[in-house]
Amino acid sequence: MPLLPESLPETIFKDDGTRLDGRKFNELRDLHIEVGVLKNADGSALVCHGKNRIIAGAYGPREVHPRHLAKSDTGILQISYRMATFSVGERKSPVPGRREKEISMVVGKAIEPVLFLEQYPNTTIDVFITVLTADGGTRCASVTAAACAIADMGIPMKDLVAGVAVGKIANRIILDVSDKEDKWEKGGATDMPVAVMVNQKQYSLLQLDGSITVEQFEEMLDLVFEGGKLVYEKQKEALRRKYSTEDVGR
Amino acid sequence: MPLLPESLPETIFKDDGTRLDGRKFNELRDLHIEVGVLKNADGSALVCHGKNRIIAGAYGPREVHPRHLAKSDTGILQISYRMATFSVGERKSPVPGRREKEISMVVGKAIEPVLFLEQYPNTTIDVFITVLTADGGTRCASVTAAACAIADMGIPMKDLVAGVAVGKIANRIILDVSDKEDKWEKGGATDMPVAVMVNQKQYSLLQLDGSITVEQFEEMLDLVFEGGKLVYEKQKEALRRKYSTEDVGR
Amino acid sequence: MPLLPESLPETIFKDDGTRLDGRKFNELRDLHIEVGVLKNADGSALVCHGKNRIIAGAYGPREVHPRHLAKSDTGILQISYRMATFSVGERKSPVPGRREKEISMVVGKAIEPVLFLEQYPNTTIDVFITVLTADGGTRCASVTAAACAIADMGIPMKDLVAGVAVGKIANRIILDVSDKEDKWEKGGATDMPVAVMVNQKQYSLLQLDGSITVEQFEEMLDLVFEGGKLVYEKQKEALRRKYSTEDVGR
Amino acid sequence: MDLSISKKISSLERDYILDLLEKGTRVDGRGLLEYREIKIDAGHILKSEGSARVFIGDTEIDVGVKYDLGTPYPDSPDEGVITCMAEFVPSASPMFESGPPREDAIELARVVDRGIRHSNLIDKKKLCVVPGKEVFILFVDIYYMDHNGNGIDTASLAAISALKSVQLPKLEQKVINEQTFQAPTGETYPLDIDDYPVTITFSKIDNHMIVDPNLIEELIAEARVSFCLNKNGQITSIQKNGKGTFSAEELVKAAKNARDLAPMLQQKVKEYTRDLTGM
Amino acid sequence: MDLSISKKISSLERDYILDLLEKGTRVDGRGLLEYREIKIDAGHILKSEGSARVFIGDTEIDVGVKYDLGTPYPDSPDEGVITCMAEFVPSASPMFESGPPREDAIELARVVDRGIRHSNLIDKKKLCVVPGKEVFILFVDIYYMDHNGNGIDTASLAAISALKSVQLPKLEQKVINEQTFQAPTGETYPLDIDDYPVTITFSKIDNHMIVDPNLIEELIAEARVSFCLNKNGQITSIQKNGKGTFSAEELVKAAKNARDLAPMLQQKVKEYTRDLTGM
Amino acid sequence: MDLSISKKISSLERDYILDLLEKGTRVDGRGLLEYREIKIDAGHILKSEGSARVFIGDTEIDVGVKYDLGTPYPDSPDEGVITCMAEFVPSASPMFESGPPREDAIELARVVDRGIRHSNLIDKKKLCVVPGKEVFILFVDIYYMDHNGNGIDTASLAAISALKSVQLPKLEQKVINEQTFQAPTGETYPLDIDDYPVTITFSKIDNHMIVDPNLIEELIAEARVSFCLNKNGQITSIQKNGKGTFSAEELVKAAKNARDLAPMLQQKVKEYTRDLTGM
Repeated sequence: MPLLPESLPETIFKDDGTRLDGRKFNELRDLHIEVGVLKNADGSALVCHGKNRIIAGAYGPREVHPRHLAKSDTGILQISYRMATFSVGERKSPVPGRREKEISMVVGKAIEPVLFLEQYPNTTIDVFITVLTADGGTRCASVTAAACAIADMGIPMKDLVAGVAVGKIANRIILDVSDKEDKWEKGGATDMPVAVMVNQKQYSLLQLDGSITVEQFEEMLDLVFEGGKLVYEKQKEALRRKYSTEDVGR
Repeated sequence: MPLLPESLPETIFKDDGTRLDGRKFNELRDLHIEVGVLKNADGSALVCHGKNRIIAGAYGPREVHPRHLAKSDTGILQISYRMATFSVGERKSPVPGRREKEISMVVGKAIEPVLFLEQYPNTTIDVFITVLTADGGTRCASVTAAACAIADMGIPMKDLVAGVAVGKIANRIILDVSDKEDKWEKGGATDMPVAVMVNQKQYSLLQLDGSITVEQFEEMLDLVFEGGKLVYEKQKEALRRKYSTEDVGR
Repeated sequence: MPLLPESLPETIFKDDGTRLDGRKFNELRDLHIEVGVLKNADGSALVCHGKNRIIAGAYGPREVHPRHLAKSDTGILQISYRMATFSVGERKSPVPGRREKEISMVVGKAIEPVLFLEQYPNTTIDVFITVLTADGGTRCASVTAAACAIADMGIPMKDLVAGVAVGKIANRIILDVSDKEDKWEKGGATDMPVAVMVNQKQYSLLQLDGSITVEQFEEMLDLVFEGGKLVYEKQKEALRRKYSTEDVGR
Repeated sequence: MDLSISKKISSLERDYILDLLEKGTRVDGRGLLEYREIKIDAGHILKSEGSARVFIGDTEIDVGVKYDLGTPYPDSPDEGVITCMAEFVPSASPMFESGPPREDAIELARVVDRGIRHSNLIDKKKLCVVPGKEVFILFVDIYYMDHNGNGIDTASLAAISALKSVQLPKLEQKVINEQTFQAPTGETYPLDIDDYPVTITFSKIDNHMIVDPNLIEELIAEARVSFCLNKNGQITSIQKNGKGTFSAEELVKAAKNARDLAPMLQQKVKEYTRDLTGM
Repeated sequence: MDLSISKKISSLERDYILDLLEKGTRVDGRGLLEYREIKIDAGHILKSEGSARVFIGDTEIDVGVKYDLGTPYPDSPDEGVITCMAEFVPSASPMFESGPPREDAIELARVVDRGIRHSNLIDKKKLCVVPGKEVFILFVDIYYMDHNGNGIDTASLAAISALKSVQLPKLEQKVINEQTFQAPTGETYPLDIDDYPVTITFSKIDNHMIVDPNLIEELIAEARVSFCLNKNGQITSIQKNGKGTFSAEELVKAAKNARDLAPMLQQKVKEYTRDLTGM
Repeated sequence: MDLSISKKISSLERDYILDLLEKGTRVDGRGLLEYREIKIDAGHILKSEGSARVFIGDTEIDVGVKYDLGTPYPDSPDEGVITCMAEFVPSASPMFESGPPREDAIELARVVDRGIRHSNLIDKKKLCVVPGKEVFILFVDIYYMDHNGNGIDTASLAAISALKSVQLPKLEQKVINEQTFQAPTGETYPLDIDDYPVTITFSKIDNHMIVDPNLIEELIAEARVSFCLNKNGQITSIQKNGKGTFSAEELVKAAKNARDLAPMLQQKVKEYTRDLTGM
């Protein structure tokens, strides 16, 4: 006998225009970042973004396994995104799914542009992301976590990368859509996760599902860039807390 | 709730002795062959045999992947037979099944005797067969297609190989059994697919399921050889259309 | 519709204190061992212990496949424990299960201490165990079989290894628990399989499930060592029958 | 777009392409925002409920649609399900020596899937057989047959064309030997698609944004971004890929160009007929 | 017969075998159409419903038959199902270093399966438990224990012997704690097999056709062809394998020889008793 | 404990450790039977029904408990099922370059599973939803996050702590659109665990038996043996591992030491509160 699915709230905005969790349209959920959380990893980060709880551990540059993946002209970046079985409402199978492989790829593509991989031929940088609790926007939070874990390794980077999403729910454009907000339109919501290189003003990840006009697309790009800046500040802060230097990520 | 299986016709031969589709006992279904249908492949062929629609693409002789399969004293022939998910009545799983592996092997064994593989040590000839529509006799039609795709590569061959089947349905021996004829006896039909090297008068593939006497076996071998000649003529014609030369396949 | 599970006997000990199959608390089930039962293997053994029927075939020391498993400073021991599909009540899937992998590992750990693997760098000793009929205690019988198959290869060993179990059923401590005895308490039975190096007085395998006091643990270790001696005698006898020498296994 | 599988492209070849792009043209004489010839053939897969094969230049993709019967999701008891799968046929390219790229196939299927799913293209209630009990599951299976650049736009056209050609059987329940079957009545019905969402992909080479790359252009591109647009010119999905990045300005300009190009592609789907080869 | 797994066979060894074949004899003194000693033992697998182990010379194959309960196919609601699986046990040969050959195991299972399936050996209605609801699925699982040539003929004999020894439980429905079970009544019944289809395989070495090759003969053979024959001498299945080819004349002659040899093998199955080793 | 994945440990390092053990102490000043600092945090995984993370020294293990609904086993129609799974997260160690060790993960899960299963810790009748029809299946999933020695004892503490924190939803049947669902009433209930079985593992280095090895000690140990004890000091499971062996005397002594150490560990589980980091 199947379990009854959760019911949805009737409205998604309060009378005062704020969101269910009290945020304004341009506010992030609570975001806490900590680096150096794993003893063994060369770099690591814990990202608590809303109820998302994500740990990233980074190793390298080191020898590639299996060896035939190594490239003589450049280093490679390998991202493994995995959701813990207990990270979602219904237990996830421990077998890596299609979605996990896709997000691993997407996060890798988002991070790669800020690395100088060509300086590490025949090696790999491995980032292992474990989602302990998922609450909407794990791919963005994973980008944020992976970038911090790599920065925590101490290798040079062109920029940090900030993951953040913008959405259109009930015809309003809002920053950092939560799981509840996303589900509210029963698949009708528009969601646009991006990865922003804040200093370079470049997008290394961009996806969208929903339905918008070209003009709304412009508006959403503006808002999500502001969101990227907020995430970036938290990233810098976390690295600064550990290293007490000002110019991290430049 | 399962779907109701198709019902079968009451008789399998018409009053005038011809078959359901109007053929005489020694006639092939419509057979159309075209070579050079893929831009990227080194050789390719489309075989439309009855409703079967099969594309074969051939590459090589080229480096072997994975390398440990390479042999220092000879080239190898690797056949991959795959059925598209939409090639059969009920959707086929995209995962390669036991039957696909078996037919890959069988087709390889049928083609190998006409190649001079020992002249290409450390290399492979790869033939990828994709069944887009299946209508009975795909293993024979695949032999026909693979032989043409390899011939289209322009490498020397001892002979062409023609795939064709003979059967015994309702106690009559008939050439090139169609899917409908095969199903008519509910698994009681006798089917004998072969691959014929017409000029060498040799069989490189021979299978049989059913029930026949040794004498009937002799009779079926005679009829199927005539069928092989008909297929061979179509193969030569297709290669001639592309190359306008007479002596293909010798 | 599921099959009705077998029902269990009401008592597990007879009025005279003996067990269902007539054994005393310190007796083994019938144990028959034969070595050299496979023509191709370098060493082999058949162990019929109770209704267990187990064949082990050993090869080596030989080249390692795949090569990356080879170690330049020592040989390796690879055990494969597999249950035939028809070895148990309900047909076992032919796909190797988690339990088969675990027992492979356990048997390997039980045997390794008696080998001089460091004398065979870059090589492997492979032991393939096939359970044809399983009747409780297959891991112990497999240790017995694997040790005999290796001894049959003729390589030096520090000691033989004897597999045997002791249990606590209905609060009595008994040797060599049978499948029926084990099931009698519906998972409440205590079972302790061990592997004994009889001459060295060492345990290379020890597991326990159930519930015992530290004092009972001492008592069980005593009894199971006596059982190990009985198994050891049968092993020596089997090897002697083939080789007619006295000092096998020392 | 995994460059690890790319043929080595000489820097000469690369420079030549860049030179031409600077001048606003391409190796085959096309403009930067110009497609190669597009051919659509439908209904050629006889055992499928719908099918199409689409050529854009030398690229060929075949799509077949099959159904299965299944149980609806509890929260949409009268709606069927549509699912996309993609296979890169190993004969499609000499680069697939060590096996076709799994990641690319997964991505291709997802981009096409999103295009179909988020355009509200299909009334999923048309896929209901018995409300709450039995619905059609439609499998849109994409076979990349000849790999010569721009698989995404080609697959997107092929999928929508195949869906347009779909004829589903009408079913009725029959009881035979105490067993209940779904029996086809012999009649069929189409999906009544009235939108033709298409995907336009922009490839970035240096600072040039082009559409419909041929294979070499695709291999040297740093990044690409795909927009799926419906008949109203609305964006229903976006997917960025590749190691390069885009600025906001580049993205907005690409979106506008996509809006301009979409009607041409949509027209191709509207007007196709079954006449390509007669085979 | 995948020669890639073969041990290197010296040309000396090969020439010696060919020399003998020219003279009409073989390394172990047998004639070209003569089998090695055949031993059949049945019922030795105590947890199976039927079992046999067959030795032909040094080759050993064990077969066990198990059942499961399942739903019948809609078009044969009162018939059970039989299915064959083969495993090459890795201890069976030093050639299996890098794993036993999957392809050969699949082929072995299929050849045996065909022999059983097309001979109408078993009345599948005997496998029906509740018409339209529940039938026995019989698993005939073949374990190649010692690999010394002619696995196909050995497996075929072992499968038919195991099926002959099968005792299926009579079942009745019982309701316990509101749950319905199939409960064994304690009685059993056999499959009443009244045919013993056997497989005779011919191996072609140079231009010689021999039966029952030992391992070295098997490894140097260019091709082989297996005929399965029933008690009336009718051919119920044929399977050709190997890189070599056959002429029509060779095939017809082999078929006739198979018809001559079948009664001897069938007699072995008819007369086996359980007495091989007492183990 | 697969030494193949071990970092090369210099003989200097090894000798130093042995020297200290001879003197009755260890690299970090502990006694041979002394644990590192133990910290327990519970309830941190918000989407699980129960969770805990446990640090022993630098070793970290997270456990989450989830449920699914399933059919009970026929022979225990009113009892639910508990099952353990372990993953070694690849970021947990630089030794996991070529993938975390599958065998070790399987063994870890089994040792913890045995500890839970055989201690009669949980009244499985508490996991029944509808007798004979529907029961809770509890998944105790162990994630080895930071790999610094003594995973077994840590995992065992984490599993029992997570189970202690479990709150299961009360369910009632609801019919919506003719479909029956299990609907949470909003209320929850705990498992009422009244035993805290813990695992104490002894590692043998040379002839010394120590508890709670750090990573290097673990890597040079020849063998280990784990005892799981319940609140009455009874042994409920034993597991020996490693290439080394034990004498009967060593085993009995270890068992006695385990009985002495168990109350300290059990106390840790009894007294934990949620206050570790506030995150």
